[in-house]
Amino acid sequence: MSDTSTTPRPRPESAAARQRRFGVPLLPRRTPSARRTALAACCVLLLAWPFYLSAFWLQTGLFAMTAVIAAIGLNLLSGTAGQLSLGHAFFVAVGAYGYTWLAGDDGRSGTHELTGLGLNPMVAFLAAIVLAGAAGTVFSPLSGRLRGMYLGVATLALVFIGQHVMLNASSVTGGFNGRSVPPMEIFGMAFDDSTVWMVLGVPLGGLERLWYFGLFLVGVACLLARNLLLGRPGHALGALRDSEVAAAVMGVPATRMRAAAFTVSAMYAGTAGALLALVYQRIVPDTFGLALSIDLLAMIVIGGLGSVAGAVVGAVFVSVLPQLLTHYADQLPLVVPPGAGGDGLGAAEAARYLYGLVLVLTLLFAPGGLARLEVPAPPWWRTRRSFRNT
Amino acid sequence: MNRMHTRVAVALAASVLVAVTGCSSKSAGPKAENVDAAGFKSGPGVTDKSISLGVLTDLSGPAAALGKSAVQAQQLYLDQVNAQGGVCGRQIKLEVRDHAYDVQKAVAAYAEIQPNVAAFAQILGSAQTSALVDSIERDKVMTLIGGNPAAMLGHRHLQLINPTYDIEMINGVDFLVTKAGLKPGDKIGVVFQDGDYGSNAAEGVRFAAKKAGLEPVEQTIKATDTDMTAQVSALRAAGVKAITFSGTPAQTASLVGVAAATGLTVPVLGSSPSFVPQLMATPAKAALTKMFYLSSGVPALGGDEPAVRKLVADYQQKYPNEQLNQAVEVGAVNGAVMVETLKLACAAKDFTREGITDALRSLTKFTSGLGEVQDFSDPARVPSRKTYVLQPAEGVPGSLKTVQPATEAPGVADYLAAKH
Amino acid sequence: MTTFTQTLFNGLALGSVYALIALGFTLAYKASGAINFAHGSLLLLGGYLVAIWHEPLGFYLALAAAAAGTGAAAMLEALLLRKVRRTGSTVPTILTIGVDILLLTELARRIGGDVLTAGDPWGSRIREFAGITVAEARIYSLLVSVLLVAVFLAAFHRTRWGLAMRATAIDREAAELMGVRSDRLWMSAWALAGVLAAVAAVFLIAFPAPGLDRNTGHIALAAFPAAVLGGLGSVGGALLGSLVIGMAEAAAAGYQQQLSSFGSGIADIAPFVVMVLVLIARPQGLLGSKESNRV
Amino acid sequence: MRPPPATAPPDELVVDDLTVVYGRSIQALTSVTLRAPVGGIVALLGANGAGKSTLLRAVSGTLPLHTGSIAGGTIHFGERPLTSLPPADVVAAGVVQVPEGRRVFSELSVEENLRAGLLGTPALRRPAARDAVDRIFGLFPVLAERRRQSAGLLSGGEQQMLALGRALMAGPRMLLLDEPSLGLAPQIVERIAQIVRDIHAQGTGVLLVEQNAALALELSDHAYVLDVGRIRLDGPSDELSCSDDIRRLYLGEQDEEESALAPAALPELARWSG
Repeated sequence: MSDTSTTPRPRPESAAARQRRFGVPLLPRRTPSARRTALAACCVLLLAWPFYLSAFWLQTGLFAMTAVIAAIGLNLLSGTAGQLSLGHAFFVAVGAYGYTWLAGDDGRSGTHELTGLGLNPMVAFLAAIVLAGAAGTVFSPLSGRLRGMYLGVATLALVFIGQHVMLNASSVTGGFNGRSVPPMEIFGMAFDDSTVWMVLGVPLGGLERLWYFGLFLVGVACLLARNLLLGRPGHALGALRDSEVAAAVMGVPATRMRAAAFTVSAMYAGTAGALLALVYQRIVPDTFGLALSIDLLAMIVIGGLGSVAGAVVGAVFVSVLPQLLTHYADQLPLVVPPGAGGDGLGAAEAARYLYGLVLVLTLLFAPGGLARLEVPAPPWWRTRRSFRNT
Repeated sequence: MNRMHTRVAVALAASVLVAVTGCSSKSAGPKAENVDAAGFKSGPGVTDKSISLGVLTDLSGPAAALGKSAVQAQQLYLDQVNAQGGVCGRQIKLEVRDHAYDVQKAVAAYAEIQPNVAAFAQILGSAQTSALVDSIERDKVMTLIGGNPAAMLGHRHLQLINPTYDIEMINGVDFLVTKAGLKPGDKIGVVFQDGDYGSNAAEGVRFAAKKAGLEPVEQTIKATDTDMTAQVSALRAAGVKAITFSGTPAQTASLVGVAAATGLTVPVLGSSPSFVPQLMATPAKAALTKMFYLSSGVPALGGDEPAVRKLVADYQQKYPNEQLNQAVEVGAVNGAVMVETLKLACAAKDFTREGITDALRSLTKFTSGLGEVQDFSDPARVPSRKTYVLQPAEGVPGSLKTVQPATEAPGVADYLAAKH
Repeated sequence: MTTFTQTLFNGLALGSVYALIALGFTLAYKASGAINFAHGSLLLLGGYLVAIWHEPLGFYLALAAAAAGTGAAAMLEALLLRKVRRTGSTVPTILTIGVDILLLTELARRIGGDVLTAGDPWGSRIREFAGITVAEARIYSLLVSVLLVAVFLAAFHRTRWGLAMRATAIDREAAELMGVRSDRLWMSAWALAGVLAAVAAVFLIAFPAPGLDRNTGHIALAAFPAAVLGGLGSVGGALLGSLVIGMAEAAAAGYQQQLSSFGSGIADIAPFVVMVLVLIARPQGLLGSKESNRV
Repeated sequence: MRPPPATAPPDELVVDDLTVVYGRSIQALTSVTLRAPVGGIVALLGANGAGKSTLLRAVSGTLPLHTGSIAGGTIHFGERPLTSLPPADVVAAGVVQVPEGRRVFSELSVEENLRAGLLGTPALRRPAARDAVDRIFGLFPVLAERRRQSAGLLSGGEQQMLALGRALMAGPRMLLLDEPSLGLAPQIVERIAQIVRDIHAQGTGVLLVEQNAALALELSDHAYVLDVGRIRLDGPSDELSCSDDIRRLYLGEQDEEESALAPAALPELARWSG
């Protein structure tokens, strides 16, 4: 640091400063109005989608939406606050099982007695988010005090302990066989296929309505995250990530701030979980394993750490890629359609390879993530790097 | 400037939305069922020339070996049927998806192919099936499943084949009592995996043990455990005279190997999923051939029933490089059940989803020569109650030979009566 | 009493194998500042190579070849990590996840549903002493692990190589200014981590375990808490942590009947429960220093 | 100020037209040319951020650790080119740096720190290595008393001595010293100064980077002034210390420090001459 600061620089800082000011560089290097148009076009596309796509694509889209919400939350924590979490599958599970238990009724599943509070689904949905946040807060003795890799491995414990609880607390979770998820209901209208709305001559069933609900949640999640990042909390967390001492000098209470970031992030995961439960319609513990945590982490890295747009891009990429590959397996070179026999590369395997390869290549060659590929050398990244090492 | 952009975008959006909904394929309305000139009703996945069936299995995950064998055997059976003209003049096609034992992939794959298939000829994996149960019932699509836990009984459109794990164990304990000469008061070890598979089997053992006056000593294991030393030590300390086991094949090798090595040479009875021929390449081979028995709803591939011999010959001819395992029989039986069901549906001129399920439910005396007669009329009842006892053996197809033909223990009727 | 002795031995044997894994893990962490999530698949690779090579080469030669192969693979991984080493520890850590996905997919595809054996010389022989029964492979695993750890500790504290390692871990630039070639040095650390993983793999798949299947690498997950509760980057901590985790797991398995009120399968999560409890009391682990965090 | 060394060794560190950039655009040094003969003490002065440490990093080959690289120019030590060589090769050529802020290995013992100084040289047999350590202990008796103690527990002055001793273990021909006086009390600074003189007297060249211009000019026989990455001035130290520019720019508060430096070598350091 000491030797570099006085050289006059041809304004590389201005780009970095702009990045910092916006916090959330949506499609950088475009004029704001062009960006707005692109965004609006995207919205239209998303709104029109349910009128065309089959259940499979709607479901794929909804999976992507849950991933987007969870990834934004994780990005607030890992990208902005610099806290690594491998335990977010647990909070997704708390949201999913929380909603199901709160909205569900007493009953039986297989050999298990089930309990449920039978709350209004809307109330249950909100309560599930709070529950996930509470789970995040309970973890605060660790999330507030542990840093970096320590937190990363400590959160692994959440996933494994969570699996244990899900399998054993069968009156709440239904145990190994899971339990059915009561459909969402807003103002007395259930999001299931018992009623079909006809809009412009197109039937909109449960999945279509859920699509709009999911879009609404994604929108809220994006806006909230943006505001958080642009406001004081975002700056405080950024400062904490870059230098704890500097942050302390600025009056940022490190431990409390970290724990709070963890709680907010857990609430995002809980929201994603509750939505995921609605998409699945029946949840089983297997869904919420380590693989989910790792996928979430991969999403924010592939998309780009620290930005909302990055989380969105990464989440869509990771959750849609395997579906695309499987769906079009018969048209892809080197990939054999499932069940065709022989020793060719299966679609699921091809998707794994591609996933791993993209993850590795992104980190090696586009460390800013896919969302920043438009910028030749991300100034944000560069300044932070040299900042760290001098 | 910005405002204008936004307005243009909104206007564009609205017009696009209105314009394109007109050509949405969805607006054509439901076309799931239709009736042709001959009065033939058909549903999704059925055309004049073909019937599509879905398969959701594991081809690249932890159960890939079994999943692959089952699918290939099923394909083999259907190829033979198709070669003879198919069913109702329609060729039967399999739409296979690999879920790699991942729940989300299974749910996605189900959503993908469900609208285009008449029925599911096979869904593998307990967690995957559990996650799909509600959807299957909602979509009324007849589904055959790969596992046999009793928890999967009682769904109208879902059907398992062969006895459930608890029945396997009741029959098996009956065999152990005679084989090992167990007397009332003797202890029997019950090692079972957490989850519906193991606990269902354990339920059967508890009942049978009580009936025979035996004292069960229980040990729970997890699917991921590989070393059974602790369990064997505990059982040895308890002085058990026999062991029942419901876990993965790898765990079987460890359990039997450790038991033999520590001098606990008592018969070990495994549930049907607890053995694969690959175990014969492990150090536990000698112990397995000496001490291990498998309770199974299908006969050993090494047996000389004509249907088994034909299956082995055909399979080896089509897939010369593949190892034979019990899943081959399961796949072939699934294929046969499917074909019989479709033939009945054909006779009733009803290939709708409901029609296919009705056809399955009217199959009361199904037999394929691979296992016992099955009765699918009541979704809440086990389709058959007889099981074979097999034993690992070298140099025979599937590395198993039959040591006791299909038998129903006297306790099974009491057990089922008590349950219903 | 027998249960206690048996549990004690099982815990020691398990802990000693964990030590080999956790040690490799710690070395890789010291070298690259990253948690190596690909350690499990390196382990699987080691086991797989022994399994396919023991027939043509014989067990010991196969083990040596597999150790070399795994070491080389680890070095390749380290080469990749070097490219991102300036970006803190999160990016390299996630890079190891990517490597793990690639390696694991390939190995799982090759192994399929098979259960492979290492062809080790101990077979299924057992020994009885002090009223307990133990597999001979377990005794050798304990002996070899202790020996390897002792050799490692001696090298770490008594040789130029060890001094260079320790110096570089503390201050890489200062060590380079003393003429240490830190890149080569850390490649050697990764190679060693790979070699240790291959040896650990052999003991993990030897009797009484059934052999190598595609999930064998999962065992490395238990070494994460071992390394962390001891204190990341601390060699002594990794060894202590491994012992604690091995004991906790063996105790949870041995006394599962008494622990049944916590639900079945408590042994699997014992390492994580112990780790969380330790970290609540000491956020830097048992032997970790507060400065060891490199973020 | 100082008498010239009796024998003038031929070797010389030559930095010629050196340009260094950090990242892609930050130019830290521009066309810097500098000569430091083995027979002398050369000082490099400059304000904070002038590029002094960058020059040492360029010589020692540690620029890549700081995302820096040499964009132009060469560095030689005698006949040997050092441009962009890795640090280990620079050490092998006989050029060793004592980095700014001491950078001792705090968790290692004092003795282990010294042994670490041998890591860049061909391996020695055990007795030879022990002799080398003992030689340094002979020079710094205070370190010998604490040979088993963690280096992190030493005082700042002791750590600076340890850092010097550690660098001397490799038997360098040219020592690069980065701010040896930084953060030390005036008496300690004088002791360090004496040590530097003694090192030089034993035939090792010294390139001294200092913000403390008074000290640097007093110690050195030639000095360069670096400002925003360029050499602004250079010349014999005694001339420079009389220059008005220097007095104004760097020696504004010189009077106090001069008085602190005034006393001659302290008695403890007499051992150094032996």
